[in-house]
Amino acid sequence: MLAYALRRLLLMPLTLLGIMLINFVIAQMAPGGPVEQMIARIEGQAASTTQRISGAGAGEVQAPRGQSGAYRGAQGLDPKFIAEIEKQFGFDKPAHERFIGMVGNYLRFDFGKSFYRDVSVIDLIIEKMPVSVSLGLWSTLIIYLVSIPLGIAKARRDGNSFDIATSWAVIIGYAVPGFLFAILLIVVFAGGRYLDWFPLRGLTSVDFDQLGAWGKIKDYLWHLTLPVTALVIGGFAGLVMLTKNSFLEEIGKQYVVTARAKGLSENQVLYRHVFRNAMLLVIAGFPSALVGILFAGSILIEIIFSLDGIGLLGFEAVTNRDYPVMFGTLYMFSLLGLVLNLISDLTYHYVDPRIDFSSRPV
Amino acid sequence: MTEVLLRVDNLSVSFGHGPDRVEAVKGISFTLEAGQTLALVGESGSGKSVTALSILQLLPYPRAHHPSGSISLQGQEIVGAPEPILRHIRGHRIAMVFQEPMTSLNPLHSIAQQVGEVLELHMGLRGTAKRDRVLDLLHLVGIPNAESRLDALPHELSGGQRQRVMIAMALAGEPDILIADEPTTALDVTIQAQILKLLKDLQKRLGMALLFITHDLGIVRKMADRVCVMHQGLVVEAGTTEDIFVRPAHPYTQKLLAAEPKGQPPKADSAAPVVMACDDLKVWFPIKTGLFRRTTSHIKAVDGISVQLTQGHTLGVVGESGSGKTTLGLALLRLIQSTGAIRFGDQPVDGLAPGALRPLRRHMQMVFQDPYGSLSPRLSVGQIVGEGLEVHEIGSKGAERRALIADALREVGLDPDTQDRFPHEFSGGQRQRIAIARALVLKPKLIVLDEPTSALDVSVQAQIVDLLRDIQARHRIAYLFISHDLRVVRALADQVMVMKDGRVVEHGPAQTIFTDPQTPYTKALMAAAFQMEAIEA
Amino acid sequence: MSPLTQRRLDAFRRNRRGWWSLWIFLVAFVLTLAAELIANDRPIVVRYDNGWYFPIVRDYPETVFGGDLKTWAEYRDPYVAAKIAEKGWALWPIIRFDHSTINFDRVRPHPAPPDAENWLGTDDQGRDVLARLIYGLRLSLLFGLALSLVSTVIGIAAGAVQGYFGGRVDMVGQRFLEIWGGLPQLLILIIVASMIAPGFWTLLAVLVLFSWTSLVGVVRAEFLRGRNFDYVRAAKALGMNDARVMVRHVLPNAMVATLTFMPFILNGSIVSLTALDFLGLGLPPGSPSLGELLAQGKANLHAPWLGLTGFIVVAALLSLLIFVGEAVRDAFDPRKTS
Amino acid sequence: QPQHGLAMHGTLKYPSDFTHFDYVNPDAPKGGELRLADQGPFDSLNPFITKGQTPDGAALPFDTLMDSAADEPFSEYGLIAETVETPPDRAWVIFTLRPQARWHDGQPITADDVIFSLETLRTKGAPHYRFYYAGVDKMEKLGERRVKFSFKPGDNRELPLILGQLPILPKHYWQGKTFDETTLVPPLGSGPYRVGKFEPGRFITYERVTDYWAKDMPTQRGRYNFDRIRYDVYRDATVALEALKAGEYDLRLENESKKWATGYSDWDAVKTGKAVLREFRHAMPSGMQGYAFNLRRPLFSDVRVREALAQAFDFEWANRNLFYGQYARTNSYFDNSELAAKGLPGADELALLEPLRAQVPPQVFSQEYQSPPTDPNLGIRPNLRRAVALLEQAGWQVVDGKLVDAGGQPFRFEILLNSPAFERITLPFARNLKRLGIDANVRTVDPTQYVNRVREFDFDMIVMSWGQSLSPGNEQSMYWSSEAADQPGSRNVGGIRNKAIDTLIDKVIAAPDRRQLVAATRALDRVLLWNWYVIPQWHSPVIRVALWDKFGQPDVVPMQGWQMHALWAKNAGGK
Ligand SMILES: Nc1ncnc2c1ncn2[C@@H]1O[C@H](COP(=O)(O)OP(=O)(O)OP(=O)(O)O)[C@@H](O)[C@H]1O
Ligand SMILES: Nc1ncnc2c1ncn2[C@@H]1O[C@H](COP(=O)(O)OP(=O)(O)OP(=O)(O)O)[C@@H](O)[C@H]1O
Ligand SMILES: [Mg+2]
Ligand SMILES: [Mg+2]
Repeated sequence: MLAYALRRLLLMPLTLLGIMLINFVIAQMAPGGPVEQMIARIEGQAASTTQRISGAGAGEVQAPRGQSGAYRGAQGLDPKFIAEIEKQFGFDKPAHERFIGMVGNYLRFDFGKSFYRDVSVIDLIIEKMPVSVSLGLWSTLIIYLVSIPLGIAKARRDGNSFDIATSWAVIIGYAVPGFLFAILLIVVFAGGRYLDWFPLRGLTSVDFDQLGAWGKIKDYLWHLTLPVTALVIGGFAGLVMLTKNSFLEEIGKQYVVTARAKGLSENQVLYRHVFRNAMLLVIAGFPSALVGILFAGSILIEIIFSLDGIGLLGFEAVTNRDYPVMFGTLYMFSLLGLVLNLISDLTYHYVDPRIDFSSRPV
Repeated sequence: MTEVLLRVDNLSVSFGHGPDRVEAVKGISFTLEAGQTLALVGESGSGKSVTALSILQLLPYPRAHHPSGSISLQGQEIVGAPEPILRHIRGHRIAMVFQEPMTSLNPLHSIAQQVGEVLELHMGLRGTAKRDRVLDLLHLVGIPNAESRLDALPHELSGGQRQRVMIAMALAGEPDILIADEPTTALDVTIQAQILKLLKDLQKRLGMALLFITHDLGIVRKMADRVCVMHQGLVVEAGTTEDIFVRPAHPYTQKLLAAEPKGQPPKADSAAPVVMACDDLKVWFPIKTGLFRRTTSHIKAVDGISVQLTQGHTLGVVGESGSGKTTLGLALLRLIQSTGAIRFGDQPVDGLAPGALRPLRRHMQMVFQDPYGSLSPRLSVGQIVGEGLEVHEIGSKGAERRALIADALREVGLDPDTQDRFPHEFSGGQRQRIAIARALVLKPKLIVLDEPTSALDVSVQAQIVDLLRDIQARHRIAYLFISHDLRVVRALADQVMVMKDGRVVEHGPAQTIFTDPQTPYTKALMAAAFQMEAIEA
Repeated sequence: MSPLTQRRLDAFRRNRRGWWSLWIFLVAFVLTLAAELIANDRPIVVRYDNGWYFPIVRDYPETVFGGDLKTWAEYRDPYVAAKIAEKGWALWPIIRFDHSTINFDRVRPHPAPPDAENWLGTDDQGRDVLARLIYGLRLSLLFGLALSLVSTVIGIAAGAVQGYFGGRVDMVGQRFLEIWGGLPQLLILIIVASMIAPGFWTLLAVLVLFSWTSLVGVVRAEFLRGRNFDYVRAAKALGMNDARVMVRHVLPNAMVATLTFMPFILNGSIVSLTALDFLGLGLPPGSPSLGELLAQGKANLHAPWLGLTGFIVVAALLSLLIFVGEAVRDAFDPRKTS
Repeated sequence: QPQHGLAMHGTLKYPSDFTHFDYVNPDAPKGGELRLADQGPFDSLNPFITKGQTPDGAALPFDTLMDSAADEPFSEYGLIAETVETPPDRAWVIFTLRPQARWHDGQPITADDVIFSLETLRTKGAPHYRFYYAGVDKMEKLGERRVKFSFKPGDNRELPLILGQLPILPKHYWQGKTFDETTLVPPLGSGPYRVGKFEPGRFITYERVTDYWAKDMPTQRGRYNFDRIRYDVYRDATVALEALKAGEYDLRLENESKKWATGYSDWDAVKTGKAVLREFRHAMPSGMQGYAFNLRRPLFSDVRVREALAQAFDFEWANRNLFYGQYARTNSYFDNSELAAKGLPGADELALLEPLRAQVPPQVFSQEYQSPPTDPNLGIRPNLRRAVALLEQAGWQVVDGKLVDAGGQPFRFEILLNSPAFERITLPFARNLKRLGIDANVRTVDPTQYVNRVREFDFDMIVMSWGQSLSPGNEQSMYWSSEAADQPGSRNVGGIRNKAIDTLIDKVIAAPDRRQLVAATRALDRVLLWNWYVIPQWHSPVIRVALWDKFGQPDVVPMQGWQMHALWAKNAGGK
């Protein structure tokens, strides 16, 4: 296993390079690069990227593009200026040179600065980290802590009314469109109309700094309640059903009878004996679930609760063609993904030592 | 004698409902007293295991159900008893050794964990006390180097070793009643004797009652106070051991007592061509330790063995449990990685790519020691047996193949109508016969038979031995026959190889080995095997 | 039918919920396939001036019915309707709207709540929600079924091969997958959308590119484990080739994840269309799809019939599929078939 | 002769000794807080450069040389500048700064600062400053508080006024700092507010400068009354609305009719009178929003075809059924203002139009333009008949339900949208077009692609909107001139190339006085309209405001619209 793990580690840079290269090439083909974006911005034509999702600017009377009295000066850009922007973004160099430069910088963990603001990509990511980690961690934790016992309980009671009722519950939870649910939560629990229990937005209160340690924790959890609820609601179904079915698969096996013959209670049988045998799939799904929630799963929730996380950052970077940010987040998350992948593969082996990754010559 | 511990009264067990209903046990009754040994013998598939499982209420309810009957443990009704009561009984009051040790252990828990769990649960032991007791128990059941194997997972153990872990596990809770379902089938005679002695000791010391399910009438005779003979779900005869053996009343009992693997292996034919041979074959399993699972040493399961199998002949492989017999068989058929030259006919196969080997596989078959594990759980028996035909395109599709399958099942004594059932719906012996049928139906040139008759009662065993011999004669098949049952080996093998610790201790014509063993190990083996018979005789 | 299949079918049927779910699903699906007969803005038959006309299958210019426009008749137009009523009659489907029919007839701000004419109300363009639901279900189901089928098959195959063979195949395959997983979906969609106007098939193809990976991980894990089982060794000993071992022996015992996730994948396929609509990369505007309905629900919170309809349909669909999935599971569980 | 203000045309409304604008309450109490919502997150506090997103109100801490009056078309009165001097030909302008003008750090605002500001903004600021002030040839410091800007030759009468809008930056503050980088350190200003507490992406507060040097200046009197203005960032529109109703903030401008009609109906505070929904009329030109034909496409080269297509757009239906009747049809490029052409051309206009008679559609002289209306009882059918007639004249025929030209080519085009919000308006239009046999394919694309395609004029039809001010000028050339038609990214997206229009644009730009300006604009309007370059959509003659009833506001709403900064808190004293 050590050798295998080492080999995997050694392959990581190569994989990363592959990911970066493919993305780079595709980004080259994408219509409207950063220069065009910048021009559109200057001309006041750039549309907000999250507009379609957030519903902002849905008015039927379009603000004339380039507001702020800019119509007076709407005059088209002179080519010199465009060349200047190109140079500023490094687009005066040929693609391969840019790519090599980028790879070189990334090796030194230098991700550069955002095209559109003077913040280093690292700082941006660090800035958005608390939101993503908070959302990702708590929701993953809750989903797993609820789903697995629930799935096990369902497996035990396969087909009875408890099973059916909980199936309905998780399915409905899953089917509720996340954004609708989030808005419902806001209207009911944070709007002025019904119950004004929770804050509407943000991760902490404005006066967070002045709170004591306990107050800070309370404030933090208070802010997280709604977004995390909205995030997890749809997350149970898949995992619950997976757990249930995995357990059902195992429950009929001979060793379970042995365990029962030892005099173990049903729960002990399930948690001590079946658990390990049935958990492989759950573990297999974990890295992608985690990366998914950290990276992508929560754009809508982030917008609705005005939380700026990495999901949103990455999304905006792509739509704005803010390549340094896009590649920076991609790099970090690919790396994270690769490491998680390796960890989960190694976990397979620890969970079931019969599993190895070598080929079977016979 | 003393009070009645366990009373089984008019117990019936059925599986399923409606037309497909299987009545496995049809109203049997018996009692078991403290310190007593009751042997349950009978035909394979007669309902012995099902009866045993009923006592612990471990059948797959609600599919399995009891149309009638009661089981009471010192007056406490067990049938339909609530969970907590059952939980207290299981493992502590009544423990069980399952028939198929290969599949009955949790594949992902180390043996120390599995044995220790019972100690923790019922004896309240923890930490080192637990560990010490586990070691103790493993020593008692004769696991060599128990310390180093505490963390071994079941799949790293040989069949016999697993069975001994099962026994250790059952004994750990110091139960009032031990139900032992074929507890020694995978054990060589020396260990078997050791285990039986251990059971007797415990029985004496703790007043443990034994419900012994076995096919080995020798053991019954030696161990049991009373015997129940089962046939087709009914107890056809019950009585003291003495009575049953001396005055069998029921025809089935008579048939059972009379049955014995008979006949002689075919005469050795020195001109017969070699079907398969290997040279200096080695299989070493790495022992991995530490966080990174580095290989620190090896278990030399097969350590430089050369064999030759000739057409129409049988090589019997005997030897201590864990001596590498199974591994040898697997390695020979290239089902496990090995070093050393292997030839099939004239063709070297040790370097052959799996693809190139595939067509040859039709001619080399194997009956695995763990029949249950070797049957795909989601395929019906018909599919399992027919698969070889399909793969090698023997017989045309449909009816012809179905007929071939039915024939094969009939030959091994199974009802061809059961071919649409799944493996788990059979008894241990029946599954074993399915595995045999699967190999035989292909009419290969070579079959490795790994304990093919361990779960079979004597009458069926005899039938199978006859069958094997018959087919061998007809198709000139070579057998590598691995068994602990030396009588069966004697009946089949013309050459015998004795193994110990991965090496060949003695090798020669069967006659010589049986009558004139050379090495001390073989001598001891023979003595242990035939001693009981000798006393009896 | 072999007795085994019979047993499986019985087991399937014994799961009442699954059995009914399957029927409900099939009936609904078949009904939506005949959407044109149920919800349409043109009559099935028109009797006019002693002639028979079948607008549902053929276009007739308005002039045929005495109108003045030479383009195809718009039967809902009161003018045309009056002309037809003068000299004949028309037989209409139950719902007199199709997915794109705008209710021009009355003054009601759209989205309008359910009433006798629009049973589930109208959406924010004045189209009948029920009609759109029927058509949308058809489109979404076809899309979802196609997408999940294709991606499941590819995903299982890839996962199976990697898990079963291990070694270099796995090493290379996994790295490939990791790289593939890093593909910028959004950019690719944008690129595609900039080259062609995305339609049903384009989107299907593009989404397959990304969705096939979802099952690979779990299937691979199951195969990595499954290949160690004794029955696999036994199957190999029989001389089976690897493909057959995989399909017959490992796969059936490695279907837990697949069966569990199938309904979710199907549902996800349907929903992924929504996500694309949000981004303006989805189906052409006006296409009826469940996703579009959900998006409308979001944009029109004051019109709860939109979001509610979408939600109920999705929930029902998902429940049906999950229950069917459970029944399938039962059917292939040897312990449940007897 | 130095003046206290400057009007684009004509005379100033307010005399030199005016104390406040008419549309403010000069005695408005100071104090209280105004909380507002901002839709986008921000990451910079420097509103003068391209990079970064600034929060709403980022310009509050900065003063300009002059401030414009909202109740005049285009007049400015001195703010930092005490007086302004310009010759009749407006070839140069001299500003004299007020001696009391101070930066927030107490330093006086000097001529150096003014020169520095223009210099910096022109070189490092957002590019539009370059364009604005490209005409400034020379800057001279005439004294500590006097600067002169000389202009390049050319007829650009707006430039002095545009210079009046120049935000003034402190030279001493920026010395040694980089100007063209985003910053989260609030830059020094001189305006009524300074940046208070803020958290990027979440909220920002502006605190009133209590000793604001200009607080009693006539342009500032009665304005900027709140002690604190706070913007909270809500990224989701629905949530933002909920937040208003929850009382998280105070005031919201609504731009969606659907929301205006339905989104507030469940707001209890309105029923109890704690909050109010108000519509304020304004007299700003609506500008033109409409479906713009891409005239570069031969399909649309025939004016009859364009007119025919316009017939198929049923505004009345959309207004009734989609907009809750809240919009007015746009009938002019300058609708809702005196600049719009009405009736038949008057004498002033005729003077301009007569010479162009041959080059403009005859209806210009004979008919008042009216965007094709529909009758609710008859529906679109009469319009379609008219359209059919027009199309037939233009050589199109219906064959097999499809409209084809003489060569059998079907009439097919794509309407490109960048926001799903317009689908609900466009799809019914496309359906009506279908009844003409026209295959109009509606396509919504992502914003980037949209911008690119529009920049490259690669579309058939889009929804375009051109803003207008009460004082049209140079921008008209960018909007409609032949020159702009070829310039990628220009506002002449349709590609209008019309000599008559070019001529009229020149007349607009060069109009010496208001009357002539109005005449030229109206003439231009007529010609544009009768060429059917766009299918006019609608506009809103009101500003829709939903607010908690905590504020006092002046009775007068000026022509340029409702003024947020003229509000004051009712409880300003308390709290
Ligand atoms: N996968 C494995 N990993 C490690 N050790 C193994 C493995 N398989 C077998 N062994 C060890 O190799 C030795 C030989 O095993 P093998 O199964 O060949 O014994 P056997 O002769 O068949 O015994 P039995 O009669 O009990 O079946 C045993 O000590 C066993 O513990
Ligand atoms: N789950 C089941 N479903 C249907 N039939 C079953 C099931 N389990 C066992 N049987 C049947 O019940 C009968 C008795 O089985 P049992 O296992 O008790 O036999 P046994 O006496 O232990 O035989 P052996 O000596 O071969 O182990 C057999 O015919 C078997 O086919
Ligand atoms: Mg048995
Ligand atoms: Mg063995």
